[in-house]
Amino acid sequence: MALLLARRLLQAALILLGVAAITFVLLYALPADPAVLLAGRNATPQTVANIRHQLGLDLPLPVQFWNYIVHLLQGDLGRSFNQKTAVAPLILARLPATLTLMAAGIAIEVMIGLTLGVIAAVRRDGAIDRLVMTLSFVGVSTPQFLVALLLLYVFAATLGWFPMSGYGTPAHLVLPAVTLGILGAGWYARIVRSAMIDVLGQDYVRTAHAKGVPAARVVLRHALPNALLPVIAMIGIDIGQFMSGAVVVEAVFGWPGIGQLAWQAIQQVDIPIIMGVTLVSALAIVLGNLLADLIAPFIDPRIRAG
Amino acid sequence: MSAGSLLRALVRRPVLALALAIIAGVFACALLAPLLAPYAPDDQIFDGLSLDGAPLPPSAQFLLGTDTLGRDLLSRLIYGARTSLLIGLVANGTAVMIGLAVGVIAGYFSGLLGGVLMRFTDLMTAFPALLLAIVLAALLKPSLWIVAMVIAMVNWVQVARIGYTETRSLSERDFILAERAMGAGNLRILARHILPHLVPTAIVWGTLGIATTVLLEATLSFLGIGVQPPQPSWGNIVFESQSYFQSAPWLVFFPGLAILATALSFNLIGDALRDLIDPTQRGRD
Amino acid sequence: QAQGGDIVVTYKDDIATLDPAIGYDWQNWSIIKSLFSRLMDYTPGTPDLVPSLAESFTVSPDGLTYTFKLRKGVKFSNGREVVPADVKYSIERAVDPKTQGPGAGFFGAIAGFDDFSAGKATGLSGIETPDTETVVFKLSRPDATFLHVLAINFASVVPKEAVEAAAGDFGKKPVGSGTFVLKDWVIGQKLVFARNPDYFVKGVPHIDSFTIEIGQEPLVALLRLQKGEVDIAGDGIPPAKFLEISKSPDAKDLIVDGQQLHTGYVTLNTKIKPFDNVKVRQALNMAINKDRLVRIVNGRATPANQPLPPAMPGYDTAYKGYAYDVAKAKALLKEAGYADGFSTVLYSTNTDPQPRIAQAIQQDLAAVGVKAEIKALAQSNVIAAGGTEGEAPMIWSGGMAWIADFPDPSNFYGPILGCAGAVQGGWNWSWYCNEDLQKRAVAADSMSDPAKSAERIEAWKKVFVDVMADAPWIPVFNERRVVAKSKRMGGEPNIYVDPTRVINYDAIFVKN
Amino acid sequence: MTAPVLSVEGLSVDARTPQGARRVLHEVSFTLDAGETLCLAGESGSGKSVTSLAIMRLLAKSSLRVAAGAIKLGGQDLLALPERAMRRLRGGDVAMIFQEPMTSLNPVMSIGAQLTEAIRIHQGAEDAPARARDMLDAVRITDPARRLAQFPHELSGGMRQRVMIAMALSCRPKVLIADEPTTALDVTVQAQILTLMRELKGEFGTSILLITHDMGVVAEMADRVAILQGGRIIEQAGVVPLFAAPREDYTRALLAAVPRLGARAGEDGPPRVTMISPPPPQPGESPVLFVRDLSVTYRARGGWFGGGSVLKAVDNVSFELRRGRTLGLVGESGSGKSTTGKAVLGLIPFAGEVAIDGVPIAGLSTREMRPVRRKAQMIFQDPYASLDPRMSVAAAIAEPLAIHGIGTAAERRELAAELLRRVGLSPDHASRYPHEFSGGQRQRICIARALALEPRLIVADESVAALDVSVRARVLDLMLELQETMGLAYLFISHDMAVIERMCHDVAVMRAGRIVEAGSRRAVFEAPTDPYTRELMAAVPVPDPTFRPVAVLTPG
Ligand SMILES: Nc1ncnc2c1ncn2[C@@H]1O[C@H](COP(=O)(O)OP(=O)(O)OP(=O)(O)O)[C@@H](O)[C@H]1O
Ligand SMILES: Nc1ncnc2c1ncn2[C@@H]1O[C@H](COP(=O)(O)OP(=O)(O)OP(=O)(O)O)[C@@H](O)[C@H]1O
Ligand SMILES: [Mg+2]
Ligand SMILES: [Mg+2]
Ligand code: NI
Repeated sequence: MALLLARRLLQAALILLGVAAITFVLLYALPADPAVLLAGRNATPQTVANIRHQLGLDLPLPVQFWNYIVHLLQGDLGRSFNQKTAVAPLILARLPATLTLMAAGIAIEVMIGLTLGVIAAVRRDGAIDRLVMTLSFVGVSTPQFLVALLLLYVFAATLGWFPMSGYGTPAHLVLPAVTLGILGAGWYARIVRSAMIDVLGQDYVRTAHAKGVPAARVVLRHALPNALLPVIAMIGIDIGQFMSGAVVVEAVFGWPGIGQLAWQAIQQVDIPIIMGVTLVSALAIVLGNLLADLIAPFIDPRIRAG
Repeated sequence: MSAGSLLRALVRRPVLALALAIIAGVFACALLAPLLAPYAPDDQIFDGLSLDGAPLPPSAQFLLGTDTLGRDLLSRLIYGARTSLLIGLVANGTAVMIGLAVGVIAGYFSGLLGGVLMRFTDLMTAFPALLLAIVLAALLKPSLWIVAMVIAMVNWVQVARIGYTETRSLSERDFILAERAMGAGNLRILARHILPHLVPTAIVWGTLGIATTVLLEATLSFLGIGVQPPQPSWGNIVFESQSYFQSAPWLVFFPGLAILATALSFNLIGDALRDLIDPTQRGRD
Repeated sequence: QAQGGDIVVTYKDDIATLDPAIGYDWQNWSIIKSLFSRLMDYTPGTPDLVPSLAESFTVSPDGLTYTFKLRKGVKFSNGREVVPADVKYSIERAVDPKTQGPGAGFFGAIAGFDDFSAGKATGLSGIETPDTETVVFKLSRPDATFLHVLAINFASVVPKEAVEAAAGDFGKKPVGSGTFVLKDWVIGQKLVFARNPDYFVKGVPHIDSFTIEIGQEPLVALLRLQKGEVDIAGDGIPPAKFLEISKSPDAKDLIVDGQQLHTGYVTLNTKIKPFDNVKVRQALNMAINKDRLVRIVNGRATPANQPLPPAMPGYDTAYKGYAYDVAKAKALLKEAGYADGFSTVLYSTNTDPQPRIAQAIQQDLAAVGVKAEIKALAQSNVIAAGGTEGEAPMIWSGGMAWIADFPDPSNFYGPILGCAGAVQGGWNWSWYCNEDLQKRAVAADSMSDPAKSAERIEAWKKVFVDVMADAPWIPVFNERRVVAKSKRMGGEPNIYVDPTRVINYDAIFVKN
Repeated sequence: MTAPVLSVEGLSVDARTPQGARRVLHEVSFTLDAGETLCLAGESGSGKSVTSLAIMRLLAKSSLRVAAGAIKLGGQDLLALPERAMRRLRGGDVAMIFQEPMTSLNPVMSIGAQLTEAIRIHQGAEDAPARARDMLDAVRITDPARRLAQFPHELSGGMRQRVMIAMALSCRPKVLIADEPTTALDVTVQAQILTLMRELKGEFGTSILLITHDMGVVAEMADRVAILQGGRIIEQAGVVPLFAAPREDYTRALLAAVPRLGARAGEDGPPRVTMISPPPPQPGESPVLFVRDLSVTYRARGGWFGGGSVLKAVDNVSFELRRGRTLGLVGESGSGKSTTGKAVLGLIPFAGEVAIDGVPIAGLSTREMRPVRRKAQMIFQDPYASLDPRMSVAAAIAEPLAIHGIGTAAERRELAAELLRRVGLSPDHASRYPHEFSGGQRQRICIARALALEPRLIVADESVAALDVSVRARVLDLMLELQETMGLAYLFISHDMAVIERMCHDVAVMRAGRIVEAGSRRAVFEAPTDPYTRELMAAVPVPDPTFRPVAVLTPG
């Protein structure tokens, strides 16, 4: 187990390194020159050159990357070109907001998705199943920004049930979390349903029935834990989806998370911030996968042994 | 399963029939846009704006209203179907092709080559997709084809994973072993015995993926890095008008509905296809 | 005017930095103005210079020596008194290459500038502090705009010890002697500013505090403003909401509409065919229907015919520019050998309404046979394209357009129309360089004698009219700035759209 | 005689298909008396499982429906009971054991949890854990206290089936239904489980409805037998009379087809099925297959950086095989039979020496292997899985020819038709697809394919295991015929001793990757020297009810 963990950690580190390398190459191929942007409109070429030198932008790319990695290993994500301050605190300050949003969104999607998925599987091919599956497709087919705008318009602007924008109270959290949750709930409902259908057809479920176990208990105690495995394996992918969704949702609801930060940084070609956010997202995804690997043994003793 | 019985099976479910009708409609719009559209899509009609520059709500003259430049929304949506479908087909086709190629090669040659490919796929999975799309789109000055390629670059990963798993399980099947026992080379096994089995997967992902693609194009446009104006795509129509969702709701509602309906229809059809041609459901009896 | 009140201001984007030597966007511009004080400042709502931290000043007859007497007893918010050395330190800091400040260039006239910025000296030899209340500036050439330069943000006075204590993070921990003090900064969420009780002018500012909330979509901000949750929507009124608000019954209370020192224009790259041909440039100037463009921005602008905005000294009211005339434009194109038009590319930023305006321009160009492909890119990419030789044939400047740093016509020439700006990474996106005009511009800027002020303005007026003869730009319109404020906010429009600082936090007040 | 505990009267079941209802059970009637074991026997698809599931009312609701009939348990009609009441009966009065012990236990619940659950539900007992332990004791599982905390994957197949039995008997049901309880197990384990069931029946006084397709098991276990064919009970009788004098032709055919261990005692080699005389052994001829010190190690897959454990699946195996002869490879599951088969054809990496028709194959590239491949073919266990479902039969048979570039397309088609005829199928079938054939027909197609290149050696890995007994006999005869006419050499892999006895000239017994005993079939079967071989032979059920072994119980 410990060995497995160590190996997975090493893998995670290598993946992060790869992500860093790709982002780095991509970003430095950008047409916009951050030094020009920083120097402003009245700058002399001399100033631009000075700035470029100080940012290390005049060094060969591999050297820049090496420096970047060395600093990264010391927990230093560099300094924002635009905000002239260290990137790490900027991201850290915004991370709680994104994590809160993500936690709430995941809670919503899992709650809705799990419940609907289980119900649909149990009532397979019935009217309820059709309804749930169609709804789940509507969920995954609706553009997130449309959901966001719609919720904003109806529940905040018109009905005034929730604040339109901002951060702090649970009421602020509802609309953005629901926006994020709806998409995921659709996916989860489908995954849970197909996993459940699979499990419900297994021999051990029949065994449980043959023992006279009440139907509800068969579903919840015997089938569900087995169906959770594929759901848990989704965590990593799910976090990736969230990170992407966050860019849109945080923008609409003025949620002070790293999605918003990333979007601003992209507009301003603030490379260190883009790199930082990408890395943090990748880290989240990798950690999510790691988490999935760590949770799985608790649910499935077969993996525990391995 | 013949195409005819497939079609019959699809049509038996009313929701699916509706989905098929919608897709057919969208394709018709795309193909016959010049015939169907009442106006040119980028004609900024002088009467299309109110005197103080506001877009016009739906009326007899402009069935779905006009946009903020006085263009006919219906015409733009009809032409937009072209762009969105084109991106859907091209981007997704490319994604499926790349994904299958990577997945199949990695799954079949499970040694170093496969390992490297799968690690690369892992890496791409860890990459926040939208961020990657945004950076790529910013990097390569957006055009329809670039947007399609960017989406393909982002979407192939999932297909690769599926292709990988399927190839792995196929490679363990006895008939592949039998082929090898007969002396068949890798190329022959790949081309004649693995790829044909992945056709259903490719079809299913081909349809399911179009939905994702249309959505992603819309999202890229929403973030302002999609198809370039004045060429209409559903995504950039919504994008151009998103802030008007209160003052001119039709500008957001109709294209939004088009995206939703199309994505939903493709999803439903892809899902039904999966049920119908899933190889695990076939044969045996 | 009432005193007191806590108000809320919203912005979409983060406040980048509050370091006066670095901050250079229209968001932090007005905040920095209020956090710090400078030797010179403007009467609120006007382009009129007045001494501020300086009690008085004198200019030598040759225009090369400026002597300032500091106000006594002015304190930084850390409690220390402001001394002449702080002024010298602050300006040297703004010029110091290590600071990476974008404003260094403004101080180019101060003696020793070249040595310092090239790293050959450790300070500006042209700034002297002979005693505890005097600062003397020695210039290497006469500079008629020098007093304006001392009023821009980069000349803000900062305490050295606070800069050093912040260890590179002064932008997040600013200490100044302005009207307000930064009380709290929750990254990504809000900044709270409280009045500086020790500010050297009694009764200024009027409000007790203002809170800037970040990450607010302009649209949402506006909805909140209508509900009274927000007092000033910092990003203005998005086009989508403009008509609704301006037609609503309380529009009068919610909207302030003011002139700003701004022109929206299309650059025609004189180094790219066929824009190297002046006839083509003139033809395109006639091809654009500016009235329709104004309508697209819901009438929030007035058509422009020259680079300078009407509120800027030097604006030529007599000049009529190129009138909209499709036939004449076509004729000119034919003369230039483009009877069948040509294809080109029009760049624009990708935030509403800029792509729309670009499309409207595109349609007008199509009417004279010019097929322009639009590239709507992130602002930074457009700027990069503009500053690369031979890259962008046409750029619609909306969203990045020139807003004057200070109200003087010279500010509209050098970087954007002068030869100095026509370089790699420069802002002269027309790559236009007329040596003759360049000489006249330098000459005009050397007339630093206040008595010659009128003559100097006349000289500038002619320069801009002559620029238009070469037609490197299509001036499109002068946008008015429309600010949305809550009903309780009082004050004239010109303190919400102050020509030198956008929102003048020192002057706004809450009605009782 | 007392009233029957369970009686099934006129039970008909319909399957829902896209083409409408299809009857799969036709008025099945039988009774089960107290303390009796009734065997329901019949070939695959005859309706055995459907009958048992109908009794438990566990038919898949979406596809199967009881059309008519009554099922009475102690006078109560189960079909009329509300679901709630039925649930109380399930596991309480009627209990069931399923075929697959590997998948019938919930992998994420501990043995204890699954056992006590049944006890709690039906008896609400506080002492459930103690009773669970007693039950494990009763089914002869060692160290029951520890087992309760273990999970299914930590137990062997035999132990799992014991747990299933414990679970089924924990509430002392009146009726125990066992659907093929030992089919998935090795013969030695099967013998233990059957013995256990017999003993427990006495101990718990349960009536057993035993479902099986193995007439050996029937003979060993049944008091009475009901023969099912195509959803109908065609014959019902006491076990002794049925075996002695079957009334129906079908029953007779079924019994005749069962290979009996010892049937060929005293004879060398397989029976002759053609007039052709075996080719005389040529002294100088090199063996078709020569294997020396063959070892295969598997490496459990572990992440990026290798690692993982190493398993020696085949360990220093040596043998040789000559023209026209058959070498049988027997042994329990996991002993390395299939691995050996694959290794000798160079399908997996191996260490040691292998020569096919005199050509050493170690280290040959795919290209260099090609000529060798023409001489050696393989037939797999599952005839369905070894045919590409997307290839027509003709294409499948012509595939090896196409691979080796032999003949034109037309010639290949012709040859395929010829081969089909040869294995007893009509050439008209050529354009059909594998799923349109029965299991036996598919296996013939596989054989035809293997013959296409006129090989000298065929490795047959459990080639008849998946087939019903009657079909199996026909396929085996076909293989013998081909051997005699073509001089083929077979490496015949099977765990079924009776089949091995019928087919082979020589036998090698494998255990844990090693050959523990080898020699002529006659020597090994009639005078086994290795204790494991002896155990293997003793465990084979004898299809003769008058000869019931007195099993020596070996605790699991
Ligand atoms: N769920 C089902 N839906 C439709 N048909 C079914 C279903 N289950 C079984 N059948 C059909 O009912 C018939 C009897 O099947 P059953 O499973 O009872 O056979 P069996 O005698 O148990 O065979 P085996 O020895 O292979 O287990 C077969 O023709 C089978 O195809
Ligand atoms: N691909 C593989 N990777 C790792 N281990 C394997 C692999 N294939 C087989 N094994 C292991 O090798 C051993 C021998 O397996 P093999 O399949 O040869 O047994 P067998 O005698 O054919 O058994 P059965 O009668 O069940 O078919 C077993 O322990 C098995 O688990
Ligand atoms: Mg069965
Ligand atoms: Mg095997
Ligand atoms: Ni360093």
